Amino acid sequence: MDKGLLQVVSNELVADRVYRIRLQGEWVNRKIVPGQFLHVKCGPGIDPLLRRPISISDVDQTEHTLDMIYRVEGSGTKILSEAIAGNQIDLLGPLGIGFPIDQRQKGERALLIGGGVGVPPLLYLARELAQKGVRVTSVIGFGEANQVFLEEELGSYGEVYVTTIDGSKGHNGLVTDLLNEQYGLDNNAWDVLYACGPLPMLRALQDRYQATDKEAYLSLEQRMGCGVGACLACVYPAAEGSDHSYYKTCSDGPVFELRKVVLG
Amino acid sequence: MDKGLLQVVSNELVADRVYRIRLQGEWVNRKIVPGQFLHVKCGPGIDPLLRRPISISDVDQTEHTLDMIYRVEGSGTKILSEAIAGNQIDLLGPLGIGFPIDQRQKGERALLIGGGVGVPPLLYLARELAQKGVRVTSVIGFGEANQVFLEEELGSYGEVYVTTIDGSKGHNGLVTDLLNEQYGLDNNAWDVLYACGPLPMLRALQDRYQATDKEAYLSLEQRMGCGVGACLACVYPAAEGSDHSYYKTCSDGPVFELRKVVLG
Amino acid sequence: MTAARLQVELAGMKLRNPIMPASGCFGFGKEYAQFYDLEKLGAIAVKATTVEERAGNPTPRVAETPGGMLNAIGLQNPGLDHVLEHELPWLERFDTPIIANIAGTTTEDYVAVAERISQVQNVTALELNISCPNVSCGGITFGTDPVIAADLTKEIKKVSKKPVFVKLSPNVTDVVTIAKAVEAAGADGLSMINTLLGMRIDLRTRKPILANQVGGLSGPAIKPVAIRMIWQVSQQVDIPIIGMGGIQSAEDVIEFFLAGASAVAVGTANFVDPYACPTIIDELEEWLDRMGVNSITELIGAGWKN
Amino acid sequence: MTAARLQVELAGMKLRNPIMPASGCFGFGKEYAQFYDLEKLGAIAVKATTVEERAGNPTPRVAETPGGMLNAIGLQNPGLDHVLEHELPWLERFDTPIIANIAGTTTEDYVAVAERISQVQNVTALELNISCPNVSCGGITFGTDPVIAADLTKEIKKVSKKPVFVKLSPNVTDVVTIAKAVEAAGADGLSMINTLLGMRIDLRTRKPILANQVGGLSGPAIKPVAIRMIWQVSQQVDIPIIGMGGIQSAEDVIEFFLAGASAVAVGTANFVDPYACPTIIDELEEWLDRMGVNSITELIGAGWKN
Ligand SMILES: Cc1cc2nc3c(=O)[nH]c(=O)nc-3n(C[C@H](O)[C@H](O)[C@H](O)COP(=O)(O)OP(=O)(O)OC[C@H]3O[C@@H](n4cnc5c(N)ncnc54)[C@H](O)[C@@H]3O)c2cc1C
Ligand SMILES: Cc1cc2nc3c(=O)[nH]c(=O)nc-3n(C[C@H](O)[C@H](O)[C@H](O)COP(=O)(O)OP(=O)(O)OC[C@H]3O[C@@H](n4cnc5c(N)ncnc54)[C@H](O)[C@@H]3O)c2cc1C
Ligand SMILES: Cc1cc2nc3c(=O)[nH]c(=O)nc-3n(C[C@H](O)[C@H](O)[C@H](O)COP(=O)(O)O)c2cc1C
Ligand SMILES: Cc1cc2nc3c(=O)[nH]c(=O)nc-3n(C[C@H](O)[C@H](O)[C@H](O)COP(=O)(O)O)c2cc1C
Ligand code: FES
Ligand code: FES
Repeated sequence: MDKGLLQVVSNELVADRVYRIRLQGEWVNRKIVPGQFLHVKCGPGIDPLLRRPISISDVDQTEHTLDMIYRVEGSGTKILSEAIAGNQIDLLGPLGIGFPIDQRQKGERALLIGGGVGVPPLLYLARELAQKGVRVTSVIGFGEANQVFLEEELGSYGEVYVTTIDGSKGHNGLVTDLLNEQYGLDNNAWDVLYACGPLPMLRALQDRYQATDKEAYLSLEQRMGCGVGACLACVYPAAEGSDHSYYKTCSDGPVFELRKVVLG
Repeated sequence: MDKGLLQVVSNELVADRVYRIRLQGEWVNRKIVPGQFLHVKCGPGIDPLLRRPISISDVDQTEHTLDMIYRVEGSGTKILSEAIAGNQIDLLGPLGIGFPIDQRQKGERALLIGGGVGVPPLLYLARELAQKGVRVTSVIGFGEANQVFLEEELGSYGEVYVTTIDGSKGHNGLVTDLLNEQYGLDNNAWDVLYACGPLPMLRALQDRYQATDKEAYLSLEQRMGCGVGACLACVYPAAEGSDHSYYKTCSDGPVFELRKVVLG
Repeated sequence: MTAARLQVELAGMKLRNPIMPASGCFGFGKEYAQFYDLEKLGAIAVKATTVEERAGNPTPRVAETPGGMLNAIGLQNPGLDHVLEHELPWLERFDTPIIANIAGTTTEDYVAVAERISQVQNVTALELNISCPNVSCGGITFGTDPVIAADLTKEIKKVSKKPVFVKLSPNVTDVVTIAKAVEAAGADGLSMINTLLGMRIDLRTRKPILANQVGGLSGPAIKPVAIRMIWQVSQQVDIPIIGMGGIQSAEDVIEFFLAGASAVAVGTANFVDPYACPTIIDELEEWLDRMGVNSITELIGAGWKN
Repeated sequence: MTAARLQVELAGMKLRNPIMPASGCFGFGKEYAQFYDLEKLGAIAVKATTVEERAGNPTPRVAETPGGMLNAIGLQNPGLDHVLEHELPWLERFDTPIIANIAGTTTEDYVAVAERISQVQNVTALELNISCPNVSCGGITFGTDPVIAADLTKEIKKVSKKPVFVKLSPNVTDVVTIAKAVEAAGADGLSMINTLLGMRIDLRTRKPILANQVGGLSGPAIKPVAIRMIWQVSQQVDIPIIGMGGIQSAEDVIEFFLAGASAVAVGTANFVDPYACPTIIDELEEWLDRMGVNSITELIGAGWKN
């Protein structure tokens, strides 16, 4: 983990208000775990003042590039979307604890679930899993057709199911609507689950698998200050019986074992 | 006077920390009087928040360009110095009352005195005077040789005397050291005086000519808020006997008749 | 139709929209009338007027700070007579309500200005600037003591022919107590906030940049303080609030409404962009569309109401 | 040689340089130790410690504002025992003075923490965070009433083995009176300023962004308020001041010194740049060179000491 200055290679619109930015530099030449994030200074000066947490969505160690895919929400991401090739981006990372994949065995079946701008980190995850011989299935949900992205890329690592809330593309509904036998996505269909997306989606997953013994990991979001564990801005209460009373999203997470945290 | 968005044509270092920026646009197609200034938003956002007053140093109505020459002092001018060709600059102007030249007659002799970044507006002034057939002599003073600029350009409209405080170029000393018979620059050598420069220089000129009947004009600086006469940030006390109690540098000036203002 | 959704009514004043330039940031309107038609505005809060002409403070009078600015103009104004004879009559050409900001150093000063200025036809309300030092109380400002603030309000209410808004200072421990005190004393509304006291020191001269040393901090930097105070006060009083402090955009205006403001004033932003007020008015319409809001009055205090 | 010019001594503490991270913005040091050697720092003000562990406020706990940020962490900390057993001992590996920030809701709370924490070897001073609500006085904060602030200071001084800095709240009408009261009560120094109370409202949810509704404003936006208060207080007290509020650069540090600070703390800037403190320390040397200053102590209060 360190501060770095990376050069913008490209920064393109990939879906409604969603951009993929590719950054390049020697800095990339370090161990990066899927699910880790960067704390990005979106522009110089004091407005915006704070860094913005954005997941690493892909890494190419030979080209020394990494990608982030982000949706324009407010001032920070707006300014980031205006960066052009050749600009330098000031970032801090890789931060946090990513998706645990070291224990994965060849032939295991992983279910990746993503919602909206929770989908990006799943791409790098899918690739790393595939490399280990893990069989990857992805279920990714969006609001409507024009918001869909990464469908094709995830497709190169396994089957991909797309849902949209308005049904304008893929299956009509929420990602959780597909987690059953009809789609061959019931509990028996996978060995481990990795999810990243909006809080209601993660809550639904937690409710569904809480009482099961399935291995499952959720990547959480929280407003951050420091991004490195010092300010206590980003906590989630720890579940009963944990050795902690709380967890810091930035340094204990953003990825947590599904039963570990209380999703208020 | 209005807000405008002009495009940067060039922005070049012309002396130590001093840049000449050339801006282009239809907006330039309006009456601009030498000595008027622009209120420049040096960068987007809230830091710097306020506009910066910078004199118009030259105008080319056929090319629709105008020049400003500015020294990097603090955050605003620093950011301005980083503008590159093609960028847009947000400005307000032309503001204020410039140097009065309407009454000038062919053959009259004008003495232009400038110090440091007070020199820029004299270029456009010299050109307009020369066009009217007025004979222009310029005396421009700087700290040291590497700070000198516009010597050559002013030279195309008449004689130019350069002074530097450390004597590294031109005459050793202050511009006021030259205003005597030795240099043919005594009271009888000119009909009207126009000056722009640091306050001590303007004070020295005021002291020297206050009691004379020479026609003389000083261009003043003051920290500004609005730049248009509304906030009363930029006042100078009016001299005794004036019909005003104070003058606003931005809208009653920045050019004042030498006897009109009290230079605190 | 679309015009009506921006209409607000406060303390009996009907405004075509809730946006007005803030006192001291718009002179008496002449300068900005060069840029746009002042009838676009909901109202205009004009520069503080005192009984006698005031020369104000020495210069420099402004300094920049991160996301804000300091000013120490020192209430420079041409005095009551001149304002009555020249400034307010000039503004008659616009069908735009005028809010007359008044200041003084004794209660008598304030009363004298209030009595006469409140009789002017186009003056729709008074705004009592109580951030001024009260000479009879040893120079502490009228605005920092609830009793003194209430007493002044009472005296002004006795003579004023128009609604009186008391403009609160944020430089206090407990703004709610002061707000309640002036409400009890008869204030028809509140304006908040005035500037925070601040300072900048020049590294070269090693002295404060402002000749007056301290000055009033305004601009985006102070917005969260303004929102907090309006939020706190609006829940405790029944009189309307004109909100101000760092407003630069229609989004900011909505934030002030959600906190509890019924109208807003735009100060420093005029210096950054002379078209700030009309631009905000236009963008406000678009925002209400986007939010599906029929009348901006629905947003007043919506942040804390139920 | 060059090191010596940054040395300061305040309330008996000798610091190799006057830069320390501000309390609450640096945890107990572990996280930033991953970036640089903490011996580079003049001191470290660690997170507020209370007698018992505190869970703090619900999230969101931070929100951004123009040039600043709001926080409402709510004094989350592992409690005195844990701090004594784990956090402070871990910091012993660095030869860097620790300033222990202490908080509570009753005088007894504060006293209990002060007594034990002041005995720790690497704790060089206490910093009394008096912005906390005083439960026995109906929840008004210890820091807004000079008498309550002074009483607390006295009790702490009775038990503390180390110098006591009282950290003043800026949310008061008259910070000088409070400063003088705590000085008279025996404070060895002052820290100022803590955060300004502010709020932001989310336009989509129409609710305050912070779960706690209000939060403390920090960052560059508040710098002019900090400078003004330090300027005012430093001329009225004889105890040293640790200045803070929006410091981002060596220039800012010099501005705080000119206003009257004898050391400074850097808070929010650590979040923007984890190297903020060491960078400022390096740049400070360059600035002193440029200004021809041999010892930074020459600059303390130079803005008002003719
Ligand atoms: C670990 C992590 C990974 C993330 N990865 C991605 C990603 O890959 N792609 C993507 O599009 N978004 C991602 N987000 C969300 C992203 O951080 C926010 O959308 C972004 O911070 C919004 O900044 P803004 O200035 O555009 O919006 P503003 O609303 O102006 O931001 C104001 C403040 O709120 C914070 N904030 C606002 N929304 C969020 C949020 N959802 N989560 C955390 N802080 C927020 C901002 O960081 C900033 O401090 C991630 C968030 C976290 C915590
Ligand atoms: C009418 C007028 C014409 C000017 N013309 C020129 C010119 O042609 N070339 C040139 O180099 N400079 C000129 N100046 C000075 C120029 O305005 C300042 O150098 C500039 O504002 C500094 O801004 P900054 O952000 O770099 O410095 P900072 O010190 O960071 O500025 C901080 C604040 O102080 C104000 N300020 C600082 N110095 C001055 C100053 N000397 N005059 C007015 N405000 C100041 C800034 O506008 C800003 O609001 C002129 C000033 C005036 C009033
Ligand atoms: C240059 C200047 C002059 C001001 N003069 C007055 C004044 O005369 N009377 C008054 O009540 N407020 C005065 N104010 C305060 C503003 O009306 C307003 O309350 C404050 O600036 C906050 O709003 P803003 O952040 O939008 O500027 C002045 C502010 C500025 C910047
Ligand atoms: C996230 C955060 C947590 C803080 N926690 C504490 C605290 O525990 N005790 C305290 O005295 N001050 C605390 N503060 C206040 C800072 O120490 C400092 O006084 C303030 O932030 C101003 O400095 P800055 O603008 O450099 O951040 C906290 C500030 C922030 C931003
Ligand atoms: S963001 Fe500071 S602890 Fe997580
Ligand atoms: S700058 Fe506002 S009146 Fe001149």
